[in-house]
Amino acid sequence: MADQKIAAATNAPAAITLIEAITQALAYEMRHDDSVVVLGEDVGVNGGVFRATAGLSAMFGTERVLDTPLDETTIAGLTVGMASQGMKPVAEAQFDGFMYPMVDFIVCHAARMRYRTRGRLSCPMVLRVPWGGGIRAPEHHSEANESIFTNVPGLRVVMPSSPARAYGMLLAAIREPDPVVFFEPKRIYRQYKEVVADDGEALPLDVCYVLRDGRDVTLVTWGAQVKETLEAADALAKEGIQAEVIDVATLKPLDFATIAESVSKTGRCVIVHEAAKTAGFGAEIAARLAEESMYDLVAPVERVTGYDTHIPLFRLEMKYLPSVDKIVAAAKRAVAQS
Amino acid sequence: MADQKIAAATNAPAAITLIEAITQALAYEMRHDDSVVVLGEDVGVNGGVFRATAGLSAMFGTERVLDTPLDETTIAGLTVGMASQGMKPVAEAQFDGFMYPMVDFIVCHAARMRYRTRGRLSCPMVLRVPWGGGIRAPEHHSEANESIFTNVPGLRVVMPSSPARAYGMLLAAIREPDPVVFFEPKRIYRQYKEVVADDGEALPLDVCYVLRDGRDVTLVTWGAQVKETLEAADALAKEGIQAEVIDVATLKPLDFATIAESVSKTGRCVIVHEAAKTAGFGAEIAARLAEESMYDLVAPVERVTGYDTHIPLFRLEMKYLPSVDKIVAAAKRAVAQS
Amino acid sequence: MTLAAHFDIEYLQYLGPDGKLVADLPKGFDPKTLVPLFKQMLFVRVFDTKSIALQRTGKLGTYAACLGHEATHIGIGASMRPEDVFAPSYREYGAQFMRGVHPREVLMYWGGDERGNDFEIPRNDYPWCVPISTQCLMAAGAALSFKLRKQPRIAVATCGDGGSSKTDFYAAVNSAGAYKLPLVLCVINNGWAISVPRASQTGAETLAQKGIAGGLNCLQVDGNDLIAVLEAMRRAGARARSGEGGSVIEFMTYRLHDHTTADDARRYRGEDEVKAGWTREPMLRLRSFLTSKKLWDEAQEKAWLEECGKKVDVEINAYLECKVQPVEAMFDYLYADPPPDLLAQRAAAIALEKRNG
Amino acid sequence: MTLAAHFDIEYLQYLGPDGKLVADLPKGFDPKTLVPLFKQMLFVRVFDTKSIALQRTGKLGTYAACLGHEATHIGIGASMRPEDVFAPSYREYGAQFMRGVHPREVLMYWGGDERGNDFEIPRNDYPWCVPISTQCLMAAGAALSFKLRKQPRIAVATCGDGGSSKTDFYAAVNSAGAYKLPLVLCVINNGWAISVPRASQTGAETLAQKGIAGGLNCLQVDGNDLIAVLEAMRRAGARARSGEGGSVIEFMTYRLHDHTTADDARRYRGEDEVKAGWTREPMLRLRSFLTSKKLWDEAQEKAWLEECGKKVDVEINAYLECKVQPVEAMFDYLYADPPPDLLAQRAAAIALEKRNG
Ligand SMILES: Cc1ncc(C[n+]2csc(CCOP(=O)(O)OP(=O)(O)O)c2C)c(N)n1
Ligand SMILES: Cc1ncc(C[n+]2csc(CCOP(=O)(O)OP(=O)(O)O)c2C)c(N)n1
Ligand SMILES: [Mg+2]
Ligand SMILES: [Mg+2]
Repeated sequence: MADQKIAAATNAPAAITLIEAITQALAYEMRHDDSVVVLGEDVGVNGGVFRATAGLSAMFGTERVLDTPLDETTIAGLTVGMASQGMKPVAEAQFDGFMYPMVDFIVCHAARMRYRTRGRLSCPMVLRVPWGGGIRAPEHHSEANESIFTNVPGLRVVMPSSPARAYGMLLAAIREPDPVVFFEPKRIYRQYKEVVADDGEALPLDVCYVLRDGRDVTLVTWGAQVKETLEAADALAKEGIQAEVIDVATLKPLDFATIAESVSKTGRCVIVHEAAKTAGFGAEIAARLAEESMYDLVAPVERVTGYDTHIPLFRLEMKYLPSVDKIVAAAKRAVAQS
Repeated sequence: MADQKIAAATNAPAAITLIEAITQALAYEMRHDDSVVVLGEDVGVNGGVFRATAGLSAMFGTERVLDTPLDETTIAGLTVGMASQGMKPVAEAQFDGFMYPMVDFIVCHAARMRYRTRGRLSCPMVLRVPWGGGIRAPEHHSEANESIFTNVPGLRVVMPSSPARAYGMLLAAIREPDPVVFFEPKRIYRQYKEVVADDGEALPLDVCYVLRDGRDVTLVTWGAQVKETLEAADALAKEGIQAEVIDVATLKPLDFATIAESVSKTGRCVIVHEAAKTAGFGAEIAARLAEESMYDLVAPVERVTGYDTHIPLFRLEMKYLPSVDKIVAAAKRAVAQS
Repeated sequence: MTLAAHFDIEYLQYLGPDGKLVADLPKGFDPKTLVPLFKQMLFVRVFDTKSIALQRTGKLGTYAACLGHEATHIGIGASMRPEDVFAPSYREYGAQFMRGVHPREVLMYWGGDERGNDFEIPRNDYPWCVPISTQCLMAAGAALSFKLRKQPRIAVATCGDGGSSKTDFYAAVNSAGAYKLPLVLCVINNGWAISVPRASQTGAETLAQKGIAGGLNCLQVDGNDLIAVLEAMRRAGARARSGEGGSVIEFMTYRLHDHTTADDARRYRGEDEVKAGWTREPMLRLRSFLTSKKLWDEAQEKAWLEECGKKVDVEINAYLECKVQPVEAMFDYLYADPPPDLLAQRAAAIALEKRNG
Repeated sequence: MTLAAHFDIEYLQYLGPDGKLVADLPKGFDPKTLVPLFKQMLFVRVFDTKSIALQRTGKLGTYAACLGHEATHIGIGASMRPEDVFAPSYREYGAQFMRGVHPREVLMYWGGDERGNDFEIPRNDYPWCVPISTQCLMAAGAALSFKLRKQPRIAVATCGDGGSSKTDFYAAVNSAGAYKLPLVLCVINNGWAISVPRASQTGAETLAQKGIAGGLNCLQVDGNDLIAVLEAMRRAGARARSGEGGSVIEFMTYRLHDHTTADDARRYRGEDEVKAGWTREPMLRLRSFLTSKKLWDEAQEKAWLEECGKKVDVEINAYLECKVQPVEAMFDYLYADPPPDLLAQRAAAIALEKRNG
């Protein structure tokens, strides 16, 4: 992906982090589409607590970059109101744990505006949510709550896990005529840099990415766990096990075909995610396998996930999260079956 | 179940509907435990829009049966506040579609009070939610949103589907030291009557109920769909297919052992639920099968669910819901495999 | 005592329940302009009566009547411009008719058909809003979009006395103040939120004063007095259009009917109260005022009511003749660009329909 | 003009920034009672300084300083009775120390250990609350439980200027009014919500006036003046205890530090403003007042600060010596009666720990 982008770039593009890619995408789209506005707590002069909107206020002014009063219901409601009247608001929930008060507007209005008016009104909005644990943050700053939205018709739910995908998918999300919940894995915001041309090229919002080919077992993951999963694949390779790694990237709608194709080859699937196991989004992928790939499976599906408890405060949090060890162990269990 | 209850009754108990069983359980527990209070919109003199709290205000007074201001955030917050100070509030969301503003308090406080204080405070509350479609109600009065809570650690999520289970499970929910989201399938509130002794006997909150034995296929469901599923089993029996029917009853924690045992016998599983398919709670059951029962399955798992769209307004809603036909067709598909 | 702040809330009323003026008419106000509005009020009442009857005979789903709210609803609708945006709750048909919503659309909505929300005329108005008061905050968002794009438009939202307890209402008040939005929040206080009386909703003496929490302009109005409604909306609209910001107006009226056709108000309120409500209702006083001004008479009313009956019947017939949507309508308005799995479900649903005949 | 309602909001201040009285002391007020409270304020400042240093050296997670808020925090804590319930946000250590919370518990919480919330002493107080202002509504629920059980207790919640925009705050105001709750809502207006200034939060002239929305008693107070804080809390407490209902008190103070140690306030506010803040801070004026009354002197301060340093060091050491919880602690406090699947996960986690040594 990144390679293609380099080719397409007009002037030498810089290597940037995932969060810088977010900023770059926001700036690009704001330059090219007047109807795009950014809103949230501290997104203005402060540039967001993670600096995702750094510089935007200076570039586009306070009428395009709006600090909101401290209320997530307000952010969600204003966003739906603006979107339904022809603007393209990109709202930020400051942290994953603060987006629950937005659920009502997302479910009852954003996801239904087109449906309930038979297309007369619509809701082209993006809700950006810094997501997940592992940064030694305080309580409520480390949640993996993507599953809340995946059962809600009318939404798109995406989670990029590389700078290039963050850039391309955020552009796509803003241009999408329907509401998108855009989760950003904050643990890998600054994990590594990648050259991402600022060429305005969007990436599709309905495909999974095969990050690594392998014939023995399919590792399916998304968000920050892509890091551990790729590391697990490396570790497995050392033991002669070739793992295919898939970044789901878009959870809703799910590109199950890519997963099914991989499993038809490997016969084994380990699903890795950070959220608690029970009814996490991994369940949906496992369910699809049980429905549509049963005859391909030679081993039971495995899920390596957060435990069914809250992510603990930071002294214990790394023990909660899926680790390379846990992924490797599950993959080996799968490969041991036949 | 009901039979046992009859035996245990001290004086001739009456046949009652599911909603009457709810009222009976509330009254029983309020009589026996002073710390139980009921709160919600219109639960007082009006007795609730479904009459679940009919008569309670007259019996226990306005200090035990509280009409709240019209705000679901308020209901949730007051409930958590009371519960954490030693009361046992039973709150009502007037309809499923109105409970989204409660998500924040349920997830951030109710589900965490014990966890975050290492047991110093806790949150013994019940949130009653009339649930589901099929009653020709207006918009937002027909939603199957149970999956929102099933990924949240610290909660219990239950849904009775008979008068006896409604009575016993509500008593258990109120006595439970941790928060319980109690979904009531409103379509079958008055479907039939059953003798339910008012003996104060609770039912466990962690078991699935096998409602019908069968060897050919396991039909797993909950809530209002128990009706269609039993009817489908009847229809299948006429064609010589013996379906086992399981009412999940408690979604969280899931009694997967009962389902697994059934599938180990039948080798086939059809999961039936009213919520949209993708990431509905059926996915978790299918996932567990893919993990733990793969070698027992002789046919792919089937899900018969609502479509991945919003439940339409009532002129079309019955076409959205799982029907006897759809269940029968799925069961036959499963049985056709071997 | 040092004062940090000080607030007065004005009460507006011109027409008493007996149809006599209790205050001088607003400057330049011409009573003749009331006649077409009074006619609209009568039209709404005919529509309401027939809709209730339709529900009672099984031809309509649950219906929320507007009996007694006519002056407030028509006054609000009359005060708006076509390019403004209206965000109603669920019973403000009078205001919606003034904006061009067809009565058949109302019936389709309550008849269980989403097409009722696809208004032919006020294309940007919000549909009926069931989650209480969320429309207030959406309207704030709409107003914010007007302000950011420098469009000379305002947003008007309505909610009930119960709705004024909802956090979304407070969020709208807060936003309107924080951003100085061209927003008019109309709290239609009809005394009841289903079975819960106004006094149980809040300890505030007036609902208008909730606007103080956001630094908004606040006004309390006799909502059964069309003249007061018009004057209050004129003032709030002028403020909003001139960049002075938002208003909260409390319209004091009374719900003469059950909450909806699914409700039985006798369970929770006395006959006396309802009887008293009928003495203050909005048509009575306006009819008597217009009659006293020789702007209206019995013959006119009779003829007009007849016409209303016919008009409403045309709408009802159009509604009743409207075929149910095909099963694929469930899928076709969810996404602009529906994903493949959804299209597969759509195809399956169509196939099932065909099979079932 | 007919008035529907009328409201005055009083402003309370006794001690000017220079330590001189600007008004007569409240009746019967004895300045001697200020000495132990001033000592507590000094203690908190020592604790705060050392905690920041601890974070800077990597021995603590993100920490929210309370620099500049000492008078408000100590005044609130001092006004409460042990059986009352306090619902803080996240920086009101002064109030919490007055109630018996141990400094080591504060450090454990910010050090990433849930045991910090298991207060040894105020067993019914709420823990720190990250989701802004939700504590206000929980406190309303607590107050409701006291009222229903006829317990002579009150609930006190604090939130910030930013927090007063949150819908949960409004819900608390509304509930307190609707049920006449024994609740005191303390809005600690320190001028900033991270980078967002007070003026951007709301169009309201004062934050105190938000209580009008619920019919509550409203008061604005100089939050850097301990005497004013005590008097405001005394009045609100008396009202709450006597069944007169809830209050909203706005305490005007200033956040002298960054929002938290994760923030850099230079990005969004000028040096001048902070400098001005230091001239109005609460210790200065109280010290000068007490000194003028011969109730305090330099020697006393020096000795006391030394003692504070030692006390805080004891707490810090206790914190640093506290071993991390075993892995099963993740599972053990989730349910009173943990389900079997969770116990299986617990066993697996313990096994993994053992394997990894
Ligand atoms: C969020 C939400 N909660 C509950 C309801 C159920 N409900 C519908 S109307 C109503 C009462 C509304 O009263 P009020 O706001 O005074 O408006 P009115 O019906 O009197 O016009 C209630 C509780 C709802 N529609 N939405
Ligand atoms: C619901 C929620 N949204 C956002 C945040 C992030 N956040 C933490 S503190 C804060 C600002 C709070 O400002 P204020 O209420 O004035 O209190 P102060 O920190 O100034 O004491 C924000 C936005 C949060 N903790 N909770
Ligand atoms: Mg009302
Ligand atoms: Mg502040």
